[in-house]
Amino acid sequence: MFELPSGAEIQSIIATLKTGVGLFIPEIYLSVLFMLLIVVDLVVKGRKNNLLASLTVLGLAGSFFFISRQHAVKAAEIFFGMYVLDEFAVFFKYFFVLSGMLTVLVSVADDEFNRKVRSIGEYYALIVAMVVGMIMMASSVDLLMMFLSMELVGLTAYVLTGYRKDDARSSEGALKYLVYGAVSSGLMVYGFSLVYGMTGETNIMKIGAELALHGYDPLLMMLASLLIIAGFGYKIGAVPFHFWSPDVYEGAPTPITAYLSVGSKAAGFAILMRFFYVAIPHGGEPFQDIVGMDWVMLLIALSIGSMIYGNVVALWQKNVKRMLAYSSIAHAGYLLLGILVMDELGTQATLFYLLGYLLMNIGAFYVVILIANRTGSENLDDYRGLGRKMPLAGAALTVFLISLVGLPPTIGFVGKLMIFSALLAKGSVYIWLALIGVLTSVISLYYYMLIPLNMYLRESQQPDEAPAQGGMLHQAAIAVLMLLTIYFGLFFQPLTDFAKVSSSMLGLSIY
Amino acid sequence: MELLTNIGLNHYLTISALLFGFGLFAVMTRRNAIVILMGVELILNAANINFLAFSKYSGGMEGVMFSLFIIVLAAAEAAIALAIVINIYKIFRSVDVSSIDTMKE
Amino acid sequence: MLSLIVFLPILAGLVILAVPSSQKQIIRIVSLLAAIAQGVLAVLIWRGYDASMPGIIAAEGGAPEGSFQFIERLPWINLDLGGFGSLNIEYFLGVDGLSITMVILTALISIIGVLSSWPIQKQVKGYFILYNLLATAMMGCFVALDFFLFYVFWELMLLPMYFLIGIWGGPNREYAAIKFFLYTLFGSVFMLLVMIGLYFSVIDPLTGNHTFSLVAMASQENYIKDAILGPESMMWRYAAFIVLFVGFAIKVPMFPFHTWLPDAHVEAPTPISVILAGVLLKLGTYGMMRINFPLFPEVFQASLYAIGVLGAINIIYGAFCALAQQDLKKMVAYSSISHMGYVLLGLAAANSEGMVGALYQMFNHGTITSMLFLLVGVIYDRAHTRQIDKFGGLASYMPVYAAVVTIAWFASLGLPGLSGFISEAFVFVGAFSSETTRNIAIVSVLGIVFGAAYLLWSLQRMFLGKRKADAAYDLEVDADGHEHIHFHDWKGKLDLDARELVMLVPLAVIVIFLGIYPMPVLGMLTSSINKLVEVLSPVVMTALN
Amino acid sequence: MHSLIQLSIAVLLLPLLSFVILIFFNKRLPRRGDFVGVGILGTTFALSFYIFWSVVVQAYDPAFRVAWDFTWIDFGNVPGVGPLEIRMGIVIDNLTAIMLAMVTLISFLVHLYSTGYMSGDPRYGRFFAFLGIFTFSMLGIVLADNLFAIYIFWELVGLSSYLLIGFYFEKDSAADAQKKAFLANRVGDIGMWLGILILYSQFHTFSYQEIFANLAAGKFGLGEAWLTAAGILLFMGCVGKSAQFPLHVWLPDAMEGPTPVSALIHAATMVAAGVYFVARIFVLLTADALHVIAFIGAVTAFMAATIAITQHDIKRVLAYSTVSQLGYMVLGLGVGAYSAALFHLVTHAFFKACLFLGSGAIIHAMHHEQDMRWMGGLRKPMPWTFATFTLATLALAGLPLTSGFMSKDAILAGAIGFAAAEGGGIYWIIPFLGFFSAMLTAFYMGRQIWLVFFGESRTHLKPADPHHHGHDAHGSHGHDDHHAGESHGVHEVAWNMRAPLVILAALSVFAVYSPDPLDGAKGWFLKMVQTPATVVGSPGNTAGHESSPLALHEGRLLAEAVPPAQHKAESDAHSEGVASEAASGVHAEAAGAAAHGEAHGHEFSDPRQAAIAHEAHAAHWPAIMISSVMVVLGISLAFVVYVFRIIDPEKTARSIRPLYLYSFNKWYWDEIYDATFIKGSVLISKILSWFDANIVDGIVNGVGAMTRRVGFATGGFDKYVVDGAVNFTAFLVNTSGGVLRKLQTGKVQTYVVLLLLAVIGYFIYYFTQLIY
Repeated sequence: MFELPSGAEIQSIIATLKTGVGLFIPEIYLSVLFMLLIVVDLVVKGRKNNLLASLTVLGLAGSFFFISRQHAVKAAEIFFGMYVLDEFAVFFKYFFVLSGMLTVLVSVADDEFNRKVRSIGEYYALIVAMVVGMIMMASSVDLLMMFLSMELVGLTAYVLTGYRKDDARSSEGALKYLVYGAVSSGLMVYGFSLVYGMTGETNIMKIGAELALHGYDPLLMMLASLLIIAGFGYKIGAVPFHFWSPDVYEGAPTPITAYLSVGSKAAGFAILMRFFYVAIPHGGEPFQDIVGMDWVMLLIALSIGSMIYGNVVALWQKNVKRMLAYSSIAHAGYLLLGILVMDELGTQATLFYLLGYLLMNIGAFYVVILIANRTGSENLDDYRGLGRKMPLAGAALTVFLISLVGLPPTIGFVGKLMIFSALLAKGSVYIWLALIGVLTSVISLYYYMLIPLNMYLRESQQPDEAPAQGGMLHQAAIAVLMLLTIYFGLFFQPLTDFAKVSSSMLGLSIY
Repeated sequence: MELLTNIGLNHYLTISALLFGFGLFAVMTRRNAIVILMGVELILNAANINFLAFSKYSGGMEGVMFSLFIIVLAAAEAAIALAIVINIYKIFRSVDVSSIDTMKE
Repeated sequence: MLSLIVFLPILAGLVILAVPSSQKQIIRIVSLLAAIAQGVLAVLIWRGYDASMPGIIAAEGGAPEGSFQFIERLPWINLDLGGFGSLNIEYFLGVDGLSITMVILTALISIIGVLSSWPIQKQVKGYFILYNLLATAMMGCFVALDFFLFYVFWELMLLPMYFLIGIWGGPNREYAAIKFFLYTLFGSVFMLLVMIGLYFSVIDPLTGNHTFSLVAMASQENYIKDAILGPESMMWRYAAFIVLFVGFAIKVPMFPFHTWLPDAHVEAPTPISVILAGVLLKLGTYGMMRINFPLFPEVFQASLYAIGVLGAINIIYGAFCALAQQDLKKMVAYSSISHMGYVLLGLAAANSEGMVGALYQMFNHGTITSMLFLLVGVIYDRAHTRQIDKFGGLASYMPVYAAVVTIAWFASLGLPGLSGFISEAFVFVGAFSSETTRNIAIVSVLGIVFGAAYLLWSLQRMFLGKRKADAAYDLEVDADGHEHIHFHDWKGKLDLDARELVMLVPLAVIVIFLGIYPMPVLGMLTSSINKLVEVLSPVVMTALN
Repeated sequence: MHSLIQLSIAVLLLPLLSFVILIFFNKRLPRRGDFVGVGILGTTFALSFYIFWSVVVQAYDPAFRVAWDFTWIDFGNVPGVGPLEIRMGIVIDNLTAIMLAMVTLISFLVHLYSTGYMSGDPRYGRFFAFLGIFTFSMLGIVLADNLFAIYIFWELVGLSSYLLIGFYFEKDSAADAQKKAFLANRVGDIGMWLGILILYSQFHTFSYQEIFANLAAGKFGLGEAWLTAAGILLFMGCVGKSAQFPLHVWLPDAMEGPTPVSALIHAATMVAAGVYFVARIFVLLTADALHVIAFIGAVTAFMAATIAITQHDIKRVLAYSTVSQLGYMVLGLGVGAYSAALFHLVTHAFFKACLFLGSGAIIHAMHHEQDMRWMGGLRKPMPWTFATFTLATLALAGLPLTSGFMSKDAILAGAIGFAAAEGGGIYWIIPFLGFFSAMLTAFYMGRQIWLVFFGESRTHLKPADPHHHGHDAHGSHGHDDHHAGESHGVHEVAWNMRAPLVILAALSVFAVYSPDPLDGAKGWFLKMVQTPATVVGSPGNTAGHESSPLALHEGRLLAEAVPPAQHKAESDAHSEGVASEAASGVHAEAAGAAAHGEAHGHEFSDPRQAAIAHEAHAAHWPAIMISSVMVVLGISLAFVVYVFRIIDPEKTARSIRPLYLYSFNKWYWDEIYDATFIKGSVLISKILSWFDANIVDGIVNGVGAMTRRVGFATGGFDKYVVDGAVNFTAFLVNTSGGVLRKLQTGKVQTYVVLLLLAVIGYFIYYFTQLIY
């Protein structure tokens, strides 16, 4: 039924692949790193934890070189429109590699984790694998590629969540994550199939063109969008697709929690933005053509739900990890605000907010781990009097939380500032969203401040022993994170410019 | 009669929709983790049928590719899923998902 | 110059960071030196200040130079926002009559605050770091002419305040601290939105870009007609005005947003109460005069009566609540509410007399209330209670203390010859001269009586008469029939000791001197106030539209 | 700057210097530095007397006026007003000069007297310091040339009075009294302040001259009613300071202060400041305002007199008589007898000071016994005191040959004239009350003289009363030491207390003021201090047609009444006055009126004033007759009761018990005020602070602020995140969170179901949207 391709065709295919590989180097490099780690894990005997960790960090750092090379390349499709290389993608490559490195650092910091886990080898390998997957999520422009990369991230995430085999909560979290993830990706892929049916294309740019050309049945389109959103929404952990996140965040090893709350969330946003900016046609201004409005309304609903639900429920949490899980739901809501304005400023704001969120959230988890190392618990009440015992950690955590609230002079404030600017730049249309945003951030102040309150304002029950910090490395790490959080809160121009450059993606149908 | 004799796209879609529904039903109602995973497989296969049908009627090969990859991924997912389920069984001595709710609220 | 005066405390904070926490004395001294240096700078600025330059809005041609002084203006952030021009945030400091008054006050109170922090023993290092952070933030708010910068300093104040109340405060400090934090944050988050809205509505005439510069925002011709806060969209301008007003009113604090104040004061340690009452409350009214009113003059004109009424409520309500208090510090806190009501009333008058009165009242309330809280602290240190009826007859045993208290109390009730009187007098003069607020002024005058009532009553209960049966101190009569008292577990001097005198006497001198000859302060601010009144006057508005 | 101004500045500042020196250094100085106070005050008096001499005696010009002022506050160029300055300054005219001399003299004498009376008091030095600051403030009132300045010094005398009343602050009664005094004055001051505000809001100036000029030019924009209101409100200041009804209650309590203070502040000078102030603003008082003032004065005079007749405390009797006499002065001003009122102010100052110092001497001698019931028979041991006291009493009662006679008579004449000019009716109440009070005055003074000086000593009759009215232990240490070694018998006081009595008594003789004991008008005082013409006019000259019949009416009256001799003096006095007014450019129309000056006395452009003036002249002799009769009646009644005992006071008291109690309990004013205003405001404050602590502050359990705090401390604060209105939202937020979190069941299948529900839900929503 299909005849074999001629030699010329094969030649052209090979040529395309060659060029594609040339633009695919970071991913390849990271995949090599992945295998290398497994090999090292196999050959090296004995306690190799630090070796692997440092290898991973260095390897990831090495990838920066290749990624930076890609700035020069002008945006292009590769692998027959499966994959794309543009500033947007590059931005997220940096982002994910960075988050991966930080996660490794955090993992090294987590004493209990290192004590309990016997074979650490695959752990770092999986982290790298997840980095690759997320990078591919950010740069795939074909439904198939999107599905594959998301599954790659998902599967590694399930494993990492359940990595503490001995720990019930870890396994339970893994199971919930798996079931929930499988179902949502099932829904998503079903949605994909509908889109494919409507357009006969899987490349999102072609899809966009097709839809723009022939139009479509809005009802069916909405159904597809909903199903797809279910898949993306579960990655970004936005209401009502968030239910897995509190349990998973609480159950998973803390480094993985940090990683999921930043990495896979960001990946979800990347793919969400790319899909809806590119695949679904609409005129730039909201409420002008019906398509834009449909899914903007959808995103508005998600965003409001996330902001309110996340902050309100977080008020009740006594477990810090769980509290941060809910807060991450709320932050998903703020990020959605940046997306739904659907313009350059909004994208820029979202990307910047993601960067800030990376710093402050990983930082927060970092300190939480250091404290857990000392107290062996993540319960709010065990934080009493810690401010005295761990001055640096306490100060750093306070800064991160202030930044999460969005108070100056921190990067979190600038993030919120830009998000709200994006909203208000649209005139009075979105003011009410901005109002909800600021109000919920006032609510968030209360539960975030519970932590410093316990650390500083309350005395610990157990007798006060000498201030014993974690290792020098971690001291330095959190100090750097803290300073960066403040520095970029005051001099955020480089980051915002970077975000601006990165806000251009291939085949964009808006702005 | 004519409806039965020449099979059209809608038939496929109906089938897949039914499969999808069964899958969801299984996921929502069954207690056993394994059965839930089977439900997930049903959902994925519903998608597969869609892809294949659309591909058949629109003439592109993408649908076929897609369904192939879905099958592969389903297998991978199942592998990991079973590993986790086994681990769960080790700890909880049960694979009844409704009883696994130590973390809530 | 201004940068120096703003960031000196933070530098001191960094130095302290390096000092081992065991070296308490060094830490204290470093902070004191920083505060004094700040004071010296303030005096230099004061000497170098040219009272003839009005400020408030830019000079002819839109340049702040020639209107503001000691200007420091550097580009800080300059973002390209694609379709929305570029986001220009400047590091923009400068003073005019409004600022310089508050700058001097802040410098003064900071020194007093450090001195009164001397006895603090708990976590001295952390305390002074936070204290210096707070000092910087306060000073920054008063000299910032860029809204973004102002907002940064404004929010920067919250955290140190939260910890200073929450860690070094009284038994119920947690509640008071979080209450303060939430209240003020609630007020200021909306300010953020207004700030952004203003940004998109205002064009800097010089650069043609959007700007956060308050100077540019203060002149209505810089507004884009159809922008969200442009002259066209009245609804949003009203909303923005109200939002800003509430934000600042919470700091003032204005009824009904005042309830955080008594708790905060009662819980806060003495120096923090001094800072809080002496400077922070002024930020509310300063913000109104600097931002809220000039940016939305027509809304201001429309809401004069409401503001006046709120001021009157503050005056009377605060006085009545003070009358009923048993806790001396709480009484003083309510008296602050009452006195800040005069400021609001003066602002509502919207004429020079009223506004000069208001600004001068801000200054005087700063000095006088600081005295009051210091004095409350003095007795609390000794007796460990502030219950008014746990004393009595103190005047016989602590004559010097009684004398200073008398000065402070009478200054607070507006006795002529003391600075408080002049400001209150001109507030009334202004309020009565304006048709709008005349009847409000007539009602508010009652505040004079009730103010006298609660102050004199407390004075009598604590200092006059004889020792109460359940007093917080023991009475003993020595051989030759002289009576002495001593407080339980109080080792220090019974009457005011040197440190306390060093804090109180200068304040008293200032209060008396400015009560007799106010020009040193008034001279600086009249031209600015006249300008402000001119900017706010309806005439200008009609001329614009 | 005029040399007199320089002198007056010195006069003003010297007492302040005395205050500063004494307050800081009295402990380090020998004799606690009393000589400083006395010395400085002596100098001050010398200077003021020089001013008095060169103004009143040498210049001898009713219109004498020198002024000087400086910029106090510069507002710059105020939008809508133009350049605006607040100026402070000094004005010296005859009235000022006289007041200066009077105040400094009495103050000096009181200083001198106090060296004896207060000697040995633990706070001896501070006492002189306080006297110093009081004198300073009082002189400030006298010298001020604008309303703002007078308000400042007004409050400052209030302060010094506060300090001195509470000099023995260990006594709760003293502490209460000082608070009461200050607050009562504050109430009055509110009115005064509002009055000032009304005027300022129109003219943007505080200066008398400018305000008057603007008023005369008819620049007052608010209309007649506001002007009257301004007058009455300004008068409220006087009501407070001069203890007029209804704010008179503080003055009797003020007697808690040391007696010299009562003499200086609460009899001679400060309380008179109110009258002085009304005189200062006399010209802007409208007819209606004057009516109010007249009635207030009359009522005060009468009420206080009725109270005075039943009091036992020697000082309280004098206090109420002071109130009553102040009522006379206010009445005088109200009826337009301007100069008469001020005349009475001065004479009263001297003889009342004399009376108080005398009573002080008695109390001193009686070891702080103040109750007249336990005195008696003191004329033998204390001849000097007796003599001076009696003389002053006669002056107060208003017997001929005394100063009091002349001044009081002038006022009463004015009252009659007023009633006549106003067309009688209810206005006759005023002179009636005046005369009746004159009789009562004579009666209670007679009673006092008798109880104190005549008969036998009743010291032994005194029941042993542990908490009797007098100093507490603390205050009286010094005195006990002071008396140590002397016999506890009553004895005449030392020279330094006797001399003031003598001087003051001497100043209560008619000759000081006027050659003719029956007519003050012949004296220098009434020539130098003359009723200024009003600047606000009255219905009379606004509606021109009324004036002609009125003028006719005047003419007739004059023809029969005014003796020709008088015409000359008054007309030229008047012409000078008018010239001066023209010169000072205050009211041109007055000058115009003067140009066609008629044959008779002080001419007013304002018909109402003119009519009253003429009626008053007419009423001169009748007034003398009636008042003398009344006085004699009063004194004889006193004798009938207390000397010849024809009527037994106790029995009468019992027979008219209600009336007696009503008077004895001071018409129950204290009780009424306590029940209404004080209790009321305390109640309101309680309610409001409850409201604040519970409603506004959002904790709705009826506990007070303290228990609330405890409640938080124990209950933890999580439940009360924020309060007030915010509390409610916090509650909402929290509960919603509590509900929402229930969704997180922990069962993964629930999550899936919820997920699908959400998807389907939104889809249905969208579907419906699409259909409609």
